[in-house]
Amino acid sequence: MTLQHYLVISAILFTLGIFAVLTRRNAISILMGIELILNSCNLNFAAFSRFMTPPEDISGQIIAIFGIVLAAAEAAVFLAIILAIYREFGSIRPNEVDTLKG
Amino acid sequence: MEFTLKTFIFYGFALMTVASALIVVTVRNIVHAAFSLMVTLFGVAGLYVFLQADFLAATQVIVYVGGILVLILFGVMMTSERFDMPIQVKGHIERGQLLLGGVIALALLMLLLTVIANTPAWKNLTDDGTELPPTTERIGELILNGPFLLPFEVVSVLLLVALIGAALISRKEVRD
Amino acid sequence: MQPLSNIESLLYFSPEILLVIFAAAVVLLDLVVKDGESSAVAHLSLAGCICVFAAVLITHFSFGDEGPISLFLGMVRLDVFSSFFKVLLLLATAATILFSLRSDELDARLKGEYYALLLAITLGMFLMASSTNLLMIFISLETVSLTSYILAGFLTHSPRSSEAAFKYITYGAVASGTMLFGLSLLFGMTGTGDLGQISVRLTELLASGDITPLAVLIAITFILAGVGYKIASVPFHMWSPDVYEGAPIPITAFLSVASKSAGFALFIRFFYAGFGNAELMQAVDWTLMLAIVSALTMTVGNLAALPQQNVKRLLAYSSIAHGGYLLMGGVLLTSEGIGAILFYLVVYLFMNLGAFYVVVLIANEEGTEMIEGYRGLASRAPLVAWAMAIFLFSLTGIPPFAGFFGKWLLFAAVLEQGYYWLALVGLLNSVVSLYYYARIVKAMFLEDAGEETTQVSFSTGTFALLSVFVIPTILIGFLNIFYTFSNISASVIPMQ
Amino acid sequence: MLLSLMIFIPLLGMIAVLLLPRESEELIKRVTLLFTLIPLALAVALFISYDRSTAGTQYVVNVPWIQAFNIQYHIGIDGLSVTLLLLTALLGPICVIASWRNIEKGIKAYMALFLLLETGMLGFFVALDLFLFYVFFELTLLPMYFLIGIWGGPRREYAAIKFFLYTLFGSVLMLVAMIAVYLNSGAPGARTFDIPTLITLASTEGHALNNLNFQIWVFLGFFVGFAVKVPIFPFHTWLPDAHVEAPTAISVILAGILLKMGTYGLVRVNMAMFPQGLDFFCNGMGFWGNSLALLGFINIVYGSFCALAQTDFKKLVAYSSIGHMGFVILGLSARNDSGITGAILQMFNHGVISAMLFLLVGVLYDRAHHREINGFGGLGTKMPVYTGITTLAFMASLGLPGLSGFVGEALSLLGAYDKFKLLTILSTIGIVVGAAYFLWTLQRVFLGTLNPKYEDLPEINGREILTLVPLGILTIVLGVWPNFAIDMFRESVTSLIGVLQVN
Amino acid sequence: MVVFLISLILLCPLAAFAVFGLLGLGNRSFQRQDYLSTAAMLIALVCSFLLLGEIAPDPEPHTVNWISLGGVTFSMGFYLDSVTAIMLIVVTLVSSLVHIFSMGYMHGDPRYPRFFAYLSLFSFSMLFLVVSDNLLGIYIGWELVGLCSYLLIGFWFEKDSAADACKKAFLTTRVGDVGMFIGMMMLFTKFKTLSLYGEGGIFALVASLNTGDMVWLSIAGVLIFCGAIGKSAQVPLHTWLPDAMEGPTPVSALIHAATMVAAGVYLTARMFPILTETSSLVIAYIGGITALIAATIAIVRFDIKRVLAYSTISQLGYMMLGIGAGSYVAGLFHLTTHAFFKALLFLGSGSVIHAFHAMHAHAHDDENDHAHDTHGHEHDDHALVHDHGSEIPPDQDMRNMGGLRHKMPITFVTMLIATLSISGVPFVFSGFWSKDAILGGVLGRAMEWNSVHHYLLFGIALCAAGITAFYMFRLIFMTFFGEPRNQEMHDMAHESPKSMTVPLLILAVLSLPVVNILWFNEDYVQPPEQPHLHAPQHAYASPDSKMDEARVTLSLFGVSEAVAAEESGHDTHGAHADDGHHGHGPAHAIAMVLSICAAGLGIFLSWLFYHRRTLSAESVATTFRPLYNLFWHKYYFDEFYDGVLVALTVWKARLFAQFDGVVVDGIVNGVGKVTRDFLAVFIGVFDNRVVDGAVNRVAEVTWAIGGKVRRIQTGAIQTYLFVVIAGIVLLILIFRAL
Repeated sequence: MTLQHYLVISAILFTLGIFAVLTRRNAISILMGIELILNSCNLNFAAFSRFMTPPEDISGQIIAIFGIVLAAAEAAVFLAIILAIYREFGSIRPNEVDTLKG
Repeated sequence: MEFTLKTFIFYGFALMTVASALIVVTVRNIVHAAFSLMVTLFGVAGLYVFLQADFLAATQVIVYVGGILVLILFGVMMTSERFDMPIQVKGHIERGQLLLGGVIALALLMLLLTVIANTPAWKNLTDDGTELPPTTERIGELILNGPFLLPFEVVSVLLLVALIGAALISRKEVRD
Repeated sequence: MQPLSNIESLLYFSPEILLVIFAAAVVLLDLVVKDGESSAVAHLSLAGCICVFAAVLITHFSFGDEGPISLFLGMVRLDVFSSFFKVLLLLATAATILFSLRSDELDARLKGEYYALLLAITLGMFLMASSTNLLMIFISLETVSLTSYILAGFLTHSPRSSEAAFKYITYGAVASGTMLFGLSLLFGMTGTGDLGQISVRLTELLASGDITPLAVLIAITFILAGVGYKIASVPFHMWSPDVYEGAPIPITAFLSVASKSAGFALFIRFFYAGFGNAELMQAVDWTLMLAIVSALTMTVGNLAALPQQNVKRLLAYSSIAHGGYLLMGGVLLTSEGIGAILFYLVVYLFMNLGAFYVVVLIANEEGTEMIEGYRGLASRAPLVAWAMAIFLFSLTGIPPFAGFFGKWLLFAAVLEQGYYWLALVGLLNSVVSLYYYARIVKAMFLEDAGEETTQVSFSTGTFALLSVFVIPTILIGFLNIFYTFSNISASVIPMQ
Repeated sequence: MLLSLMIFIPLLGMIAVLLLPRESEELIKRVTLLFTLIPLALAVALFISYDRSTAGTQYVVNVPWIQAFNIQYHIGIDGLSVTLLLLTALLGPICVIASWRNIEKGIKAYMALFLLLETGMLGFFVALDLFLFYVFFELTLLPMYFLIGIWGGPRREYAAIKFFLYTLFGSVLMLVAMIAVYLNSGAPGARTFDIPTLITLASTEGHALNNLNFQIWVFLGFFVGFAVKVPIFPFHTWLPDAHVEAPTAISVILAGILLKMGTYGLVRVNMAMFPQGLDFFCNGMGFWGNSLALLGFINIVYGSFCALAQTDFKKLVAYSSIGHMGFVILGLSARNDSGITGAILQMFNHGVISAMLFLLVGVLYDRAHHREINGFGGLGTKMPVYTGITTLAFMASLGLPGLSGFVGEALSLLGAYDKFKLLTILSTIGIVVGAAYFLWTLQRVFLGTLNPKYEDLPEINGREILTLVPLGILTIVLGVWPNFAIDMFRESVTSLIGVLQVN
Repeated sequence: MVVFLISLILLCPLAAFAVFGLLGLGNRSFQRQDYLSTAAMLIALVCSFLLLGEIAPDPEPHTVNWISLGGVTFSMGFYLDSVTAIMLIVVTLVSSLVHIFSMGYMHGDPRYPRFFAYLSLFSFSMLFLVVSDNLLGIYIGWELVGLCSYLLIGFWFEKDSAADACKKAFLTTRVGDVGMFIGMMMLFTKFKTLSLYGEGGIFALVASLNTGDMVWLSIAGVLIFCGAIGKSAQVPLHTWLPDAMEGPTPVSALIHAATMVAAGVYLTARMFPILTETSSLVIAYIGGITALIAATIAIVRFDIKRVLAYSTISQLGYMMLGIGAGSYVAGLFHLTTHAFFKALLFLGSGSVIHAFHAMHAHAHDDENDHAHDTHGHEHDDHALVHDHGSEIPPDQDMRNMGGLRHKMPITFVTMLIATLSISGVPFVFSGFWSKDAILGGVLGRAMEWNSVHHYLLFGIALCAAGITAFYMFRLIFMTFFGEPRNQEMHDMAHESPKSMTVPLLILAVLSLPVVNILWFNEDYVQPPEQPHLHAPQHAYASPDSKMDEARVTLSLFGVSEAVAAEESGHDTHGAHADDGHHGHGPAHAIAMVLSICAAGLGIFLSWLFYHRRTLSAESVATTFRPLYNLFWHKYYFDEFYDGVLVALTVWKARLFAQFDGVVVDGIVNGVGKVTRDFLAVFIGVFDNRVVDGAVNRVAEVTWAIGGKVRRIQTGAIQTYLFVVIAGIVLLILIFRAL
C-alpha cells in the first residue's frame, strides 16, 4: 500500500478512461470514460493528500470532493446534451454526429 | 512488504477497480458497462477508505453511485432502443480506431508509469497505518470557514447553472 | 502581503457578488415579464454589466492601489492584471448582450436564463483571471466551460447547435479531465494548491532531485491540454471550428473573444506564476514547446481558414490563428510579451466582435452565413461593408488599423527575445490570412450582388453599435493610453 | 507645417468627399480636384523655396507620437524625397482629371480612396521615422487594393489580391527587419525609429547596428519588401496583372509613384542605413558582390524581352516599367554619384514617362475598348496629335537623348560601368530591345494602313491633352536641362555617397 | 560672336520645329511651315558662312555645365574648328537646297507642313551633332538625327514598307549606338569626362596613356566606331539604308546621302586622336569591305534610288577607309564632295521620279496593295533579271525609264555631272580629287609601312572605284539614254519645276572642285595628332601627301591659283615628318593612274553593256549566276538578320514571356499548391470549393488528393479527441527527447 500503488491504479483508470473516450461507439460510454478519468484524478488527489502532505492537511481530499461535485454537474449537462442530440439526430453514436466539419 | 489481511483486501479492491474499469471500456452491452462502472466506483470508494478519507469515500458512494450512475442509466434507457451496442463493428475504420486508441492509450500509460516509477519523491512512501482522526468535521470547518469557502460558493453557482442548463437543453422545444 | 480572510475579502469581491445578484435578478425578472418582452431582461443584464463595471473600477482604484491583494485566504488575487481582464470581459459580455438582442437567430429563445447564463459565465471568467489556487482555477474553468456548453447548445431546435454543444462538452470534459490529472500530479509533487508555493516547491524539488523533469513536463503538458483547449491552440483546437459554426452567432463571438481572453488570463497567470522561473525553465523548457505550439496554431488556423465558405467558420479558424499570434507573446517570459498580449486582446476584442456583429447583421438580413451572402454588400449597405472591411483588414494586421499595432507589439516582443523564426512564421501567416479575409472583402466590394440590388437599411442603433467597434479599431493604435495601460498591467503580472 | 499640410489635406479631402451626397458626382470630382491641387500648389511653393545648397533635411517636423516606443511623427524632406514628393503632388490632379469621365460607378468611393492613397504616398516620401514610414507604406496598400479591385478590368479580383498578397509578403519581411533594427538601436528605453539617428548609429564604430552580419540580414529583409514594390525579378509578376486590370489613373499612380516607393525605400533605408550590407551586395566581388547589379541587369533585359513579346498594349508598358526600374537598381548598385543620380533621375523620369504612357493607353482604350496591339493599325492618319504625343512618350521611354528618359538611363549606366563592366555592357541590350518593342508597337498601332474598323475614331480631346501636356513638358525640360532636377538632390547624393564609404 | 552665331544656327531650325510642335497639339499646323523652315535654314546658312571668319587658330570649346553632379560634371558646348565650320556649311547648304527642292517635290502632300517641320528638326539635330564639343553632345545629336531619320523614312507611314523601313533604320542604327555608348562608358570610366577638347578633355588625357592601355584604347575606339557603323551604314549594319529609300527622295538626299550618314565619318574623324593602329585597321577594313560589297550589290539593282543608296554606302566605306588609313583630310574631303554630288544624284533621281508622279498618282492605290502583299521578299531564283518589280515602285524602276535626256535636260545634265564626279573622272570633277586623295593615302600608307593590309585595302578600293563608275553609268544609260522602255510613262514625263531644278543646278556647281577650295588650304584643315598610332618601322608618313599632288595638279590646270599659292607653305606644315615626304611620291602617281584606269574601265564596260548593248547583262548574269545571286540577294544580310537575329530575339522574348507566365508564376503558384497539398493531407480542409484565383488549375488536382486522403477535421468528435491525446503524447515525447 505504497503511494505508487495508488498512482498506478489511478494511471490505469485514467488510461482506460481515455481509451473509452477514444473508442466507444456510444455517447454514454464516452461519458463513462470521462467519469473514469475524473475518478482517477480524485484518487490521485486523495492519495497525494495522504502521502505527500502533513496528516492534518486534508486539502487534497477536499479537492477530490469538489471534483466529485463537478463531475456530477458535468454529467448532468452531458446527459442533457445527449438527450438533445438524440432528439435531433436520432442517434447517439458520436461519429454520426458530424454535420459540422471541414 | 509483509502480506497482511489488510494488504490482501487492498489488492482485492485494487483488482476489482481495475478489472471492472476494463469491463466498462470493453463490454458491448452498455448496461453491463454501467454496472461495471458501479463496481469501479465502489472500488475507488474502498481505496478512499484505505487512504483514510472517510468523508470522501462516503461522498463517492452517495454522489457517484447514487447520483451519477443512476443518471447514466436513465440516459441509457432514454436514448437506446438496443442495449448491446457492439464495440466490434465491422469495417476497417472502426478497427483502426480501436487500434489507434489502444496504442495511444498504452503510450500514455507507459508515460505515466514511467513518471510514477521514476519520481523519487513518490517512492517508498508506505502507509504506516497510523489512524488519523475522522475528516468530516475538519472538512466542514475548512469549507465553511476556511480557504475553501469561495470554491464552495462558486461550485454552488456552478451547480445552479448546470441545473438551469440541463433543464433548458433537455426540454422539448415548446414553440416549434 | 498576507491573504485577506473570507470576511475581509467580501468588499473586494463586490464585482463578482454583483454578477451573481444580477444573474439571480434576471432570472426572477424573467418570471415577471410577459413572453416576447425579453428586452427588459436584456436591459437589466446590461445594467448589471454597467454596475459590475463600476464595481470593478471602484474596487480597483480604491483598494487596488496598495498593490496586489490576495483574497479568500489565497484563492484569488485582486491586481491590475485581473482588473484589466475584468474590464475586457465585461465589454465582451455587454457587446454579446447587445448582439443577442439584435440577433434574429436567438429571438424566439431570449429568456432570462440566457442572460443569467451570460452573467454566470462572466463570473467564471472573472475568477479565471484572478485565481491563484489550483482548485479555484479548475472550478472557474469548469464554470466557464459548463456554461459555454449550455450556451453553445442553446438553440435546441437547431441540430447544428446541439451538435456543437455535444462536441464541445465531450471535448471539454476530456480536456479538463486531462488537466485535472495534471493538476493532481502537480499537487502530488508540491503538496500544495497555491500557485506561488508551487513555483517555489517545484524549483526546490527539481534542485534536490526529488522529482524528475519528465514529471514536471507531463504535468505541464496535461495542464496545457486544459488551457490550450480554452484558447484553442493546436492540437487542442479542433472543437472550435465546429462549435463556432454551430453555436448562435453572439455566442460564437463571445466564445472567440471572451472565452479566449479568459483562457489567456489563466494561461499567463498559471504559467508565469507557476512555472515561470529560470531554474524550472532549465529543467523543462516549456517556452520552446509553446513557441512550436504557437507557430503550429497560427499556421493551421490560417491555412484551414483559406477554403472556408462559411464566414462564421472562417472566423473560427481565424480566431484560432489569432490565438497562435497571442501565444507568441506568451513564450517570452517578458513583460513586453505580456503587454503585447494584453494590448492585442483589447484590439482583438474590438475587431473580432465587430466582424461578428456584421455576421449577425448579415445573417439577419440574408439568412445566411455563407460568403455568397456578402456579395455586393458594398452597394447595398456601404457603411456596413466598409466597417467589415476595416475589421477584416485590421484582423490581417494592416496599418493603420489597430490590428497592425497589436501585431507589431507582439512581433517586436518576440524579436526582442531572438525568436526570429517565430516572428517570421507569424508574419508570413498574416500574409496568408490576407487571402481569406480578402475573399470576404472581395465578395462585398468586387462582386455584384446579382439581380437584386435593393438597399439594405439598418437602424441608427445598429450603426451606433457598429461605430463602437469601428472607431476603436481605427484609433487604438494611435493612442498612447492603451500602450501605457497594457504595460502597467504587464508589470503587475503575477510574478509573486 | 507645409509638409504636414500637404500630407493631410488629401485626407481632409477624403472626409469632405465622404460627406458629400453620392449623387452629386460633378461636385465630388471638383472637390477631389481641389484637394489634389492644393498639395500641388504647396509642392510648387516647396519647389521654389527649397534650399538646394544643402544636404540636410528641411521643413522638419518632429513631435512625439507613441512614446512607449519612442516613435515620432518625424517628417522632413531632403533632395532624395523632394523630387518624388513633387512628382506625387503633380500626378495627383492629373489622375483625377484622367478619371473624370471613365469612372462610371461609385465615383464617391473612388475619389475618397484616391485621396487616401495620395495621403499615403505623400506621407511615405516625407516620413523620417521608420515606423511612420512603414505605416504610410502600408497605407497605400488598401486604397490600391480597392481601386484595382473595384474599378479594374475583367480579372480585377485576381490582380488586386495578387498585388495585395505580394506587397504584404514583402512588407512583413520588412517589418521583421524594421523591428530588428529598432531592437538593436540601443538599450531598452533608448531605442529609436528615427531614420537620421539610425543612420548615424549604423556608422558608429562598435554599435550593434554597425555589424556586417546584422546589416546583411536586415538589408535583405528590407530589400525584399522594397523589391516587391519596385518590382525586382522574381517578385514582379504582380505588376503586369495589376497594371492590365487597373483603371488608367490607377495604373498611372501605380507606375508613377508606387514603384518609386520601392526604389526610394532602397535608397532611404537600405543604402543609407546599411552601407555595409549594401557593400556586401554590390562590392563587385563574387556572386553576392554582384547580386544587386545582377538583379538590375535581369530586370532590364528580362523586362524588355517580356515587353517585346506582349500584344496587350498596357501589359507592354507594364513590362517596360520593369525594364526601366532595372536601370534604377543598376545605378544604385554602382554607389557613385553618376549612378545614384542617374537612378534618382530615372525614378522621377520613369514616373513622368510611364504616367504618360499609361494615360495614352487609357485614351486609346476609352475609344476602342480593347488594347490588343495587333488590333489597331494606321491610327497615325486618324489621330495625328495622339500619335505625336505617343511618339514623344515612346521616344522618351526608349531613352532618346533630349528627352528625360535618356539622362537617367545614361547616368545609371555610366555610373554602373565603373563597377560592373560586364553586367553593364549586357544591360545595354535593354536599350536596343527597348527601342525594338516601342517602335514595333508604334508601327503596329499607328503606322501602316488604317484599320477600317477605326475610321471614325475620335482624336484625343482637350481634357486628355491637359493631363498629358504637363508631363510632356517635364519630359522635354528635364531632357534638355537635367540640372533642373539634379539641383534639388545633388547635395543629398553627395552626402549619401559619403555615408556609403565603407572601410 | 561665335556662341551667338552657333546658337542662332541651332535655334532657327529648332524654332521652326517648335512652331509646328506647339500648333500640332491643337491638331493644327502653320500653313507656311515650308517658308518658315526654309527661312530658318537660310539664316543658318548665312551664319555658317559668317562663322568661317571666326575660326580661331587654337580653338577652345565654349561650354556650360549640363549635368553637374557632386564629383563629375557633364558639360555641353560648342567647339568650332575648321572641320566644324566646313561641316556646318555643308549641312546648312545641302539642307537649304533640299528644303527648296522639297517645296516642289512634296507639293500637295497632305502632311506637307509636317515634312518641313521634320526637316527643321533634323537640321537642328545634325547641326547640334556637328558643333558639339563632347561625346555626350554628339551622342545626343546622333540619336536625334536617328529619330528624324525614323520620322522621315516613315513619313508615308501608310505604306507598310515605309513603316517597316523606318523601324529597321532606327533599330539597326541603335545597335551601333549601343556599341558607341559602351565605348563612351569606357572612356568616361577612365577619364571621368566626356569632353573631347580642352585641358581636361579626352584628347588631352589620352595622350598620357602608356602602352599598357593600348588594347583598352583600341577596344574603346572600335566601340565608338560601332556608332559610325550603324549610322553610316557600314557592313554589317548597312542593311537599313537601302530600305530607308522608302522615305521621300529629298529625305534620301539630305539625310541618307549628304549629312546624317556622313555623321559617322565625321564622328570617326573627330575621334581621330584616340585611334590606335588596331582600331584604325579595323575601321579601314570595314570601310573597304563596305565599299566593295555595296558597289557590287549596286550593279544589279533596278530601283534608281536603291542604286544610289548602295552607292552611298560604298562611298561612305571609302571615307571610312580613308580615315582608317590615316587620311583624315582626304576622308573629310570626300565627305563634303560626296555630300554635294550624292545629294545632287538623289535630287536628280527625285526629279525623275517626280516626272512620273502623275502616273504614280494613278497607280498609287494598286501599287500599294501590291506592295502590301509581297513586300520584303525576293524569292524568284529563276527569273534572273525578270521582273521583281512588284516591290519596286514603277516610278523608280529604271527598266521603265530610258531616253529621258530629251525630256528632262537639266536633270540629265546635272546628274551626269554628279555621275562623272562620283565615277572619278579626272580633274574637273571634285569627286576625282577626293577619291584620289583617299586612294593615294591608302597606297601611301601601304608603301610607307610596307603593310600588306594596306595594299590589300588599296586593291579593294580600286576595284570599288571601277565598279562605282560602272554602275553609275549604268544608271545614266538606263535612265537617260536609249529608247523609252515604257512609252506611256515616258509620255507623261516632264521637266521639273524651278524650285527643283535650281537646287540641282546649284549642286552641280558645287560638284566642281573649285567650290571645295577650303580643303586645299593646308592651313585650314589639319589632321589632329594621333599619339597612339605608330608606323611599324619607318617614321610617320603624312597621309595627306596626296594633297600635295592634288594641289600641284590643280595649279597646273590653273583651276585655283589660290590653292597653288598655298603649296609653298605646305612643307612647313608637314607636321609629321618631312622624310616621309619623298617616300610616297610614287604612290600618288600610281594611285592616280590606276584610279583613272579603273574609272575608265568601268565607264567603258557600262557603255558596252547598257548603251551599245554589245554585251548582254543577262548572259553575264547567267554565266556568273552564283555571284549574281549573291549580289542580287545583297549578300543575304537581310535574310540572315531576319532569319537569325530577329527570330532569335522574338523567340527569346516569347520564351521569356512564357517563362514569366509559366515558371515564375508557376513557382509562386506551386508553393501555394504544395502548401495546400500538405494541408489537404494534414488538416483536411478541402471539402469546400477551392478558392478562386491563382491556383485554380492546381485546385482540381489538390481536390482529388484531398478527397482521397482521410480528413482529420472529420466532424467526428473521437477523431478530435484522438488528436488531443496524440498531441499530448507527442509533445511530451518530443520534449523529452530534446
